[in-house]
Amino acid sequence: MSINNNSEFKPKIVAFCCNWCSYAGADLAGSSRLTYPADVKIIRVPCSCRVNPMFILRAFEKGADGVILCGCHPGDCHYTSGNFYARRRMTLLFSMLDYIGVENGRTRVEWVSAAEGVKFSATMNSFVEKIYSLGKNVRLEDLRCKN
Amino acid sequence: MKSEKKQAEKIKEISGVNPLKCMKCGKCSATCPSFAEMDIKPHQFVSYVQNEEIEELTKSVSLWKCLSCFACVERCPRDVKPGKIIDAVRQLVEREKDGDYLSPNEIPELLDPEIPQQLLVSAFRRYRR
Amino acid sequence: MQRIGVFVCHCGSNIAATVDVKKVVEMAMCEPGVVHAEDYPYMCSEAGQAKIQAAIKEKNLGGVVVCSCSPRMHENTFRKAAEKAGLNPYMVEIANIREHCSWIHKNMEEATEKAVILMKAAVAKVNLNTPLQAGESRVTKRALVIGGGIAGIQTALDIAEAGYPVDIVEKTPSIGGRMSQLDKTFPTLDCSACILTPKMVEANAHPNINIYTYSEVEKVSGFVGDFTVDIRKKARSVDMSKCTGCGVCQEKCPNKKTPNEFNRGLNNRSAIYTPFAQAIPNVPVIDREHCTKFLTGKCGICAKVCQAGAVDYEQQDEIITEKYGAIVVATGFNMINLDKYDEYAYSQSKDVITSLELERIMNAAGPTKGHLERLSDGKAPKEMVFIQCVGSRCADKRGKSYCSKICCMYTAKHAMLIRDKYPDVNVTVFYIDVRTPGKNFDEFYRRAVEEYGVNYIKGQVGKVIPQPDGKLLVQGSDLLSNKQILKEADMVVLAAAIEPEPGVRNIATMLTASIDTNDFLTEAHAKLRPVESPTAGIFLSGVCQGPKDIPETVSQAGAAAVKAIGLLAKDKLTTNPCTAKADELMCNGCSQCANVCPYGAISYETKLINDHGVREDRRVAVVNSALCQGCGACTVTCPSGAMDLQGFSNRQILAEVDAICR
Amino acid sequence: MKYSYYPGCTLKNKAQALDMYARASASVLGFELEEVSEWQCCGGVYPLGSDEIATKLSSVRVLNEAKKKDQALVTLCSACHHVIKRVNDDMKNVPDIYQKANRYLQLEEDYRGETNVYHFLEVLRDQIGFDKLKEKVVKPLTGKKIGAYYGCLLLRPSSILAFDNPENPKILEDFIRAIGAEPVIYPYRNECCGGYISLKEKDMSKNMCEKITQSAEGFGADMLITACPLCMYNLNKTESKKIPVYYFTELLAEALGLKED
Repeated sequence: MSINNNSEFKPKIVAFCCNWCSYAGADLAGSSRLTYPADVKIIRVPCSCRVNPMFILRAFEKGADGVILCGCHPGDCHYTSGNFYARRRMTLLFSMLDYIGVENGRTRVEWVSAAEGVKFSATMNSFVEKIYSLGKNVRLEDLRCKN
Repeated sequence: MKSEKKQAEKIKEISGVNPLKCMKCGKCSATCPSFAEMDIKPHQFVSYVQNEEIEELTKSVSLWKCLSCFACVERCPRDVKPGKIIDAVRQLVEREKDGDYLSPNEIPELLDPEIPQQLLVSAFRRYRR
Repeated sequence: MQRIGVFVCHCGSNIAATVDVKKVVEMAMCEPGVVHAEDYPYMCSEAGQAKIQAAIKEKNLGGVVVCSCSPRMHENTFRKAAEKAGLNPYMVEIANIREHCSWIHKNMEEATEKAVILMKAAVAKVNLNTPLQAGESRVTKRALVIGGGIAGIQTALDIAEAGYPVDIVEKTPSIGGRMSQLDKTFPTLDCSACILTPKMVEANAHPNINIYTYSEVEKVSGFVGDFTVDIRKKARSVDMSKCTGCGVCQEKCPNKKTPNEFNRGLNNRSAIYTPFAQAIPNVPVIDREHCTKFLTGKCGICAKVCQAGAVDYEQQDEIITEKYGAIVVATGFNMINLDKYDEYAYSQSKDVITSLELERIMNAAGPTKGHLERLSDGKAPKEMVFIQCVGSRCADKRGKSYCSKICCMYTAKHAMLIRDKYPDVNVTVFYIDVRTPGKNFDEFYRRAVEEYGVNYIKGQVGKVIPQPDGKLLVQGSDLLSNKQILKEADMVVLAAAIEPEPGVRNIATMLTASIDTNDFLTEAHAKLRPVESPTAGIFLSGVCQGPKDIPETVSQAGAAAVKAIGLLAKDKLTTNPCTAKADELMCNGCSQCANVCPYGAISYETKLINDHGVREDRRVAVVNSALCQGCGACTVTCPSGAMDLQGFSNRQILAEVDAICR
Repeated sequence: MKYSYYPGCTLKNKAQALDMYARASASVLGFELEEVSEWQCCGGVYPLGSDEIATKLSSVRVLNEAKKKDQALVTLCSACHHVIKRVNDDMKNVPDIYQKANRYLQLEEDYRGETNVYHFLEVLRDQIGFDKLKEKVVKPLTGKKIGAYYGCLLLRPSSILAFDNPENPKILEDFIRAIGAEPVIYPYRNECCGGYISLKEKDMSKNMCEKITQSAEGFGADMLITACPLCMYNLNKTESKKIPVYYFTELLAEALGLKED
């Protein structure tokens, strides 16, 4: 039963991408036909600094198995410094999540520029692979949300 | 070869110097009052450690010519502190067996009536483990 | 709940080949709020847009989701279409099922499933969309240029030529800046005054340019398109409308003991003075700190000798308040103070000088009338040593971390000029690296070596040792021969690092323009927006942004002008409606949002708040939507959750998260 | 005002003049130097290695003695000053060193660099004031042209010693003016005399001191003053030397009228 379940494991992965670099990088991955698993769903935000830790907690609560945040490379932020804020906030959040049992591998911050379609796809592939190896996340999931 | 790598690491650790900070301007050698007496010059010490060529450094007479006057430390624009590297290599040598540069037996003939105690104390600290 | 329409695009076969569009339509109809769903081969075509518009009208749609290509491609197209049909354009959301789905997945079932989820997320978001109105703000068609050096002059001229009025504010008594202090310019060796003076005259004569010299910016308020600036016109003590510039007052002034700033203090000037002969305006100022009349009340000679009756001891500072649409910062640079570099004996020997002092010595109008001589004894030097990188490229606390960029070239220039004019003088240059990127620059440096015989030695100098006989002993490294050399010199010239004019920090604060750790103004984007400050409406010209030579400064000055003109050419500015907004009831006025805002868009007001019947004055955050660029940094920082971003609100993003994880 | 005072080995022996005149001058200037009990030699050179702990302990003991009395610690010999000030900085700012040193020493309360370390000259400048000193001068050394010899130990590294501008110091020059003489500024005043090298490489330090004394004489100095017994020894070894070298405390005592001759 459990083996069977595992083979059918389809992770839910949320990717927050900043509008100016990473979302465009994802577009480039698309127009370059660079594949990555369909488990990844992208949410567009204006800047990585728009991502409230609350969004990530909510994703895990609703059953996400991994959350990745992509922004412009340090120094390249469209808003000059947003990704620095994001980096600091996520460092804190991820260590807190790790502490309560959501392994570090389930969360990630990556810098992907608008020109890095290859990197976007490679990043997503490696992230999804990691999530598969970690299996289903049950730590924060709110069972009442299950339907 | 491998031990030279280890020695280089040890030198960096003892001295607290990161040779990668050097921009190779030569100000240390330009400022060194013992330059003429040295076979390997202060700026070269930085490069030797960076290239992990420690064997030659340990044989260098420069170790015993450096005054630790900190002129190179003070004036280095990159905060590399070459004098500390020379001192670290000196310590590396002295910590080995027979590494001392001064033996108590040679003291009597070096003495003169005016010598301040400070000189003997300092020399012992510098030249011997 | 909105009445939502979902439109699924085939994009020919780009989407339809991997995504079952019919299935997406079918699933859309099951979503709460969706009252209409259809698919079409090319949604972006005229016919496709017509379908959306028709549905909006017929089904009275309140929200639209288009499942198609990336919003970076056609979001605007669909927004405009919706607007034409009477729907607020910000009620349209795009589900990117091409770049993020059909193009990267091969399995139809998998791709369709993902497309459905993306559609659901977009529907969930649009359900919470609110109509947004792009704001408008007016543009005052006048520009302010702070700084009257070559950067400021060029920017002002370019803006004025485009037909807009420009004011230049210069803190010294004349425009001209550092360039006016230079003798010759590289790489062509033309005289600096010969090429600068015509520009100064042109700026002065231009009907669209108004120059405030001996003036400083005192206060700045407002925002892009609508700045209000107070300018302090310091009392000149000379009536500009009466003065004829005859110069008699300066000649007769008995107090000639003030260090001459223009000549870097190498000689003295009178208390009433114009900084240099070609000064613009050619009207002297009285330096009240050094004037006998102002210090003791006795004297008054300048007023007596002035035939025009222009000298006015009673003149007061004047504050001018003016409105501007755009502000260009062109505050320039200074040389660093060499107090911490006394190993080069700068403060101990008069014959150790900086390069800028050498410029003045070489200049015919300088303290030595252009004769190269030692300042200690007036003798002609035979050996000159140049030391590069004094205070540049330093990791320690004494100097600057950056390369000052201009020193390699001006040193080659100095060396060449000296060897040309005084062939019996030997010139030695101690260098770490010679950096000459620039058109004809390396050729220029090579000429100094190959044709003029300048001796370049790779290695830094450790100490300059003054000798009792007045000579200087230069103790330096020659790294290529691995020697320590002692060179006797008559003069030593230090290529001191340059740093932003110290007043720039104050100006940046007034403008809420960001500066870096070296006090250079920060660009909006290092590569793509190099002449704009992140603060809208503020532009950067010249060395205030980073070290530059004259050609680069002039190009950047022109670029800054174009950006300013682009702004001034608009009658109104439409503002991005996706801006932050504070909930006054929740805000506790803690200022954390203002601290993270890169644009200075958040301020605080004390407002009468009606909190569920309790009426009280509270300090609350107010976002200036003309300045806010919508990054959202403040929304996450806000501890009380009062700050939200319109168009990307917390609830909208959470709805997307929920839809994806469902 | 009472200070803890660390004389160091040489001042008890070859450099008694430096010590004696300092104590006498201090009492006239209104402060007292209270010798730390049972002090040990500082070692003469600061152990640079980051892993050197034991060689720093004698300095920590002295510093801790001053701390227990709640006094600042005054030193006179340049070498002692250099070593103790730097060790104090380590005890304040280098965790590895202060942790290990405290573990060795097992003091009642950990020592964490609380003591302020002053050179005698710093006391004159910052606590007494050269203006005040000038007022107390009864026999000004008018007409004497004096070259200050700093050497290396007092000034460098400036980031830690924070004694004066390392390339253009003026504390000794101000001192010279305060006792009524005229300072002579010459470029070698902050160059090394050779230090301990004179034990084995006598020619090296001779050459260096030759440059120093010649430069000072060239710029018109009648005499040199120093704060360091080793500098004094080395400067006196030069062959061509005509210029006399004094401890600065000797001239201070003379100006204050404490020297009988």
